[in-house]
Amino acid sequence: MSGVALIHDVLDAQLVDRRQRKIGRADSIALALSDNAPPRVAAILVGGPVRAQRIGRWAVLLSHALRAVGRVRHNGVTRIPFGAVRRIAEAIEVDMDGDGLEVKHVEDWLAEHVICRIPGAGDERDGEERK
Amino acid sequence: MSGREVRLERLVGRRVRDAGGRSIGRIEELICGIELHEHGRDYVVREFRVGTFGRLDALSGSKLVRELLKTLGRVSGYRERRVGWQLMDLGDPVHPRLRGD
Amino acid sequence: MKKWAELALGIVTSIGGFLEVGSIATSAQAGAEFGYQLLWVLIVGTLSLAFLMEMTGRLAAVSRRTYVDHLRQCFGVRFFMAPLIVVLIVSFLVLASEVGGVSIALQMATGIGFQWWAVPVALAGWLLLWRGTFGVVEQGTAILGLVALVFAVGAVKLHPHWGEVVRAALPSAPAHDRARYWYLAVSILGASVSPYLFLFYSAGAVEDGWTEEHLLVNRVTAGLGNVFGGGLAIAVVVVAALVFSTRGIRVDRYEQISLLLASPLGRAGVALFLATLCITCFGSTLEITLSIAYLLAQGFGWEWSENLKPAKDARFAMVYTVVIVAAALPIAIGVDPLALTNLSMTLTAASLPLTVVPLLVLMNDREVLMKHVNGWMTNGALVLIALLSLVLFVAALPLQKLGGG
Amino acid sequence: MTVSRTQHHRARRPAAIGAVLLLAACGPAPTLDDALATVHSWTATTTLAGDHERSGVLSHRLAAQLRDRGADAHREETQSLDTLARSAGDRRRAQAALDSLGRALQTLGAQPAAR
Repeated sequence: MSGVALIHDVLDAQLVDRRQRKIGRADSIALALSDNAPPRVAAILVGGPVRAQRIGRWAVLLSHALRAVGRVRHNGVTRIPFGAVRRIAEAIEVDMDGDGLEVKHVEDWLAEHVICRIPGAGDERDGEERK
Repeated sequence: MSGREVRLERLVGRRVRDAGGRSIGRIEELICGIELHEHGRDYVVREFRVGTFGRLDALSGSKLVRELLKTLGRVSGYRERRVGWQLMDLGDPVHPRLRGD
Repeated sequence: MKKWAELALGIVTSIGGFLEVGSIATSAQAGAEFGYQLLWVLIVGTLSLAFLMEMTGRLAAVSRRTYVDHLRQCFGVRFFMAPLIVVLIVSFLVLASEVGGVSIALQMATGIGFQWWAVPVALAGWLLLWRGTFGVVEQGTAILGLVALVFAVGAVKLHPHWGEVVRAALPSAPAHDRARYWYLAVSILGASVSPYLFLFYSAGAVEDGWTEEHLLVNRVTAGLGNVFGGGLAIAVVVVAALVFSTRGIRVDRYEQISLLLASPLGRAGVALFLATLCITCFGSTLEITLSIAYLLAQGFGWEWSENLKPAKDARFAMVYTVVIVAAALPIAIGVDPLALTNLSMTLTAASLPLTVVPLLVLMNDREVLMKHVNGWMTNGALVLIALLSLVLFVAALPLQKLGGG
Repeated sequence: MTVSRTQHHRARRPAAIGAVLLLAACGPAPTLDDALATVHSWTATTTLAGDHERSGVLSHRLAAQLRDRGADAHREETQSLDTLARSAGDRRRAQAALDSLGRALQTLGAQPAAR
C-alpha cells in the first residue's frame, strides 16, 4: 500500500469496520511531526467536533449546542490509529469492531431507544440484516 | 520541536514559500508510504505535491476552483511540482516553507 | 435474459418515475398560457437530465460509490456543506409539494379537503419505506406510474398538428408576457432537472450493486428512459395547449387540471388523471424522502440502505421518518399546493449549480473513472448544462418576482 | 396568485398565514388585464366543467369543488377589480366579466352537490 494520496484517497473517505459496517468518515487525519524524520501519519479522527472545526465557527457552536442538548459526556472524537487500516478501496477498511466506538454512540442510542420500539424495525443486535 | 501533531486539513491548499519568501504554489497532495522497522510499520509522508495555477493563481483560494482548474489541466496553466519531505519545513503549518540551501 | 430484464426495468422506472407534481403542474401551466411555445425548454430539461443521470450512474457503477460520497470526499466537508444544506431545503419543499399533489388528487376523488389527507399520505409513505426494500420503492411505484401514459393517449386523441409540435422544439422568444414566459421556462427546467433525481439514481446504482457491466443498462435507463419520460411531459403540454389555451383557461388551481383529459377521454380520462397525479406524486414522495436520507447518511458516513432493516441503519431510518412526516405539515396547515409547487420548482432551478458544477471535476477524474471518464461529447454537454445552471441561478429569483404567481 | 381557500371555513386563519408566506415570496402586483384574464379563465373553466358534468363525464363531487374554487376566484377578483378598475369603461368591463363568471357558476353543480 505504498504511494497513498492522503487528501484524495483518505481524507473524508468512508470508513468501514472489520465486518464491512460503516462507522463514519475520515473527518481528519493527524500527522505527527518530528525533526529530521518524515511526518508520520498517526491517526484518523472521526466525529462531529472534528468536522465542525473544519467547517467554521457556526458549525462549532452548533456542535457544542448539540452535545449539550444530548448531555454527551465523551468529547465525541474517535481516534483510529492509522496502523489499523487494512485496505483503501471504495471505502477504508479498519481492523476494528465498530460496535464499541464512541462515534456509534448516537446510532446505538437511536436504535435502542427509538427505532426498535417501532414494530418491524428488526433487531439491532445480530438479527437478520436484510428486509 | 519534535512530537508535535498537525491536522492534515490545515495543510490542504496552503501556500508554500521558498527561502526568499516567493510563493511556489499550494499544497495539493501528500503522498505517504510504508516504513518498516523493528516494532512494526509506520505510514510516513514521502513527498508533497505543490500546484501552481499560472495566471489564474488569484482564484486558487477555494477548493472547488482549484479542482476545476486542475481538471482543465494545462489549459488553465496548472502545473504540479513534487517536493520531498526533507525540503518541507512545517514548523508553522499555516506558513509552510521550503528548506532552501 | 437477466440483462434484457434489467434493460426493460430500467426504461420502465424512468418512464414511470419521470412525471411528478412539478412536471405535471409546470407543463399544464406552460401549455395553457403559451401553447406549444415552451416545448423546446422541456426538451432541453429532459436532455440535460438524461446526461446528468447517465453520468452519476456511470460514476456510481464504476467506482461503486454514490455521487454524494464523491461530492464529500473530493471537495472536503467544508465545501460539502453548501450543496448539503441547499439540496436539503429545496428537496424538502419539493417533497411537501409532492405530498400536496397526492393530497389534492385524493380531495378531487373523495371531496374531503386536501389538508386532511397530508398526514395519512405521509404515514402510508413511511410504512412503505419502513417495511419495503429499494426494489419495491423504485420499481413498484414506477410500474404503477405507467398510468401516466394516459396523457400520451389523450394527446394523440386530440389530433394535434404534429408539424407545429415539432416546430416548437426549436427555441423561440415569446410574443407576449415575456417575464411570465421565462418564469415558466425556469420552473420547467427546475421540474425536470431536480438534484434529488441524481442522488436517488446514483444511490440506486449502488443499492442494486452495479458494476462496469451495467454501463449499457445505465445509458439506456438514463438516456432512453428519460426521453420517453420527457415525452409524457410533452404530452401534458400538448393536451393543455389544445384544451386550455384555446379556451383562455390559465391554471391557477390543481382542480382545473382534472379537466385536461375530460375532453379527449371522458369519464375514464378524469379518473386516470386522478390516478396519475396520486401515484406519480406518491412515488416521488418516497423517492425524495429516501434521497434526503441518502444525502445525510452518505455525507456523514452512516450506515444506509433501504434493503437493511431499520434497526441496522438507525440514523438513516430516523431521518426518513422525521422528514416524511414533517413534509406533511405545510400541506396540513393549508398552504396552497400549486403555489408551493411553483416556488419549489423555482428554488430547484436556482440551486442547480451546486450539484452540476462539481460533476465537471468528478467525471474527469481518471484515478476514479479510469477509461470511463467523460468523452468530448459528454464533457461538452456537461459544460453547456453547467452554464445553463448558472444562468438559472442568476435568473430564477428575479423572474419569480416578475413573472411568478 | 390567488389566495388559497380551505375546504372548511374554520381552518381559514392558518391557511391565510401559509399563503401570505408564499405570497411574499413571489408574485408581481396584478394589473387590470391580469384580473380580467383570471375572471375569463375561470368563466371558461366553469363553463367547460358544466358541459362535462351535464354529459356525465365529470362527477358532481369534482364539479362542486370546481364551483367552490370558481367562487373563490370570483370573490378575490371582485376585490382586486374594485381597486384596479378606475374609469367608467373599466368598471363596466369588470362588472360584465364578473357577471358572466357568476352566471357560469350557477350552471355548475346546479343539482344539490352530493357532498
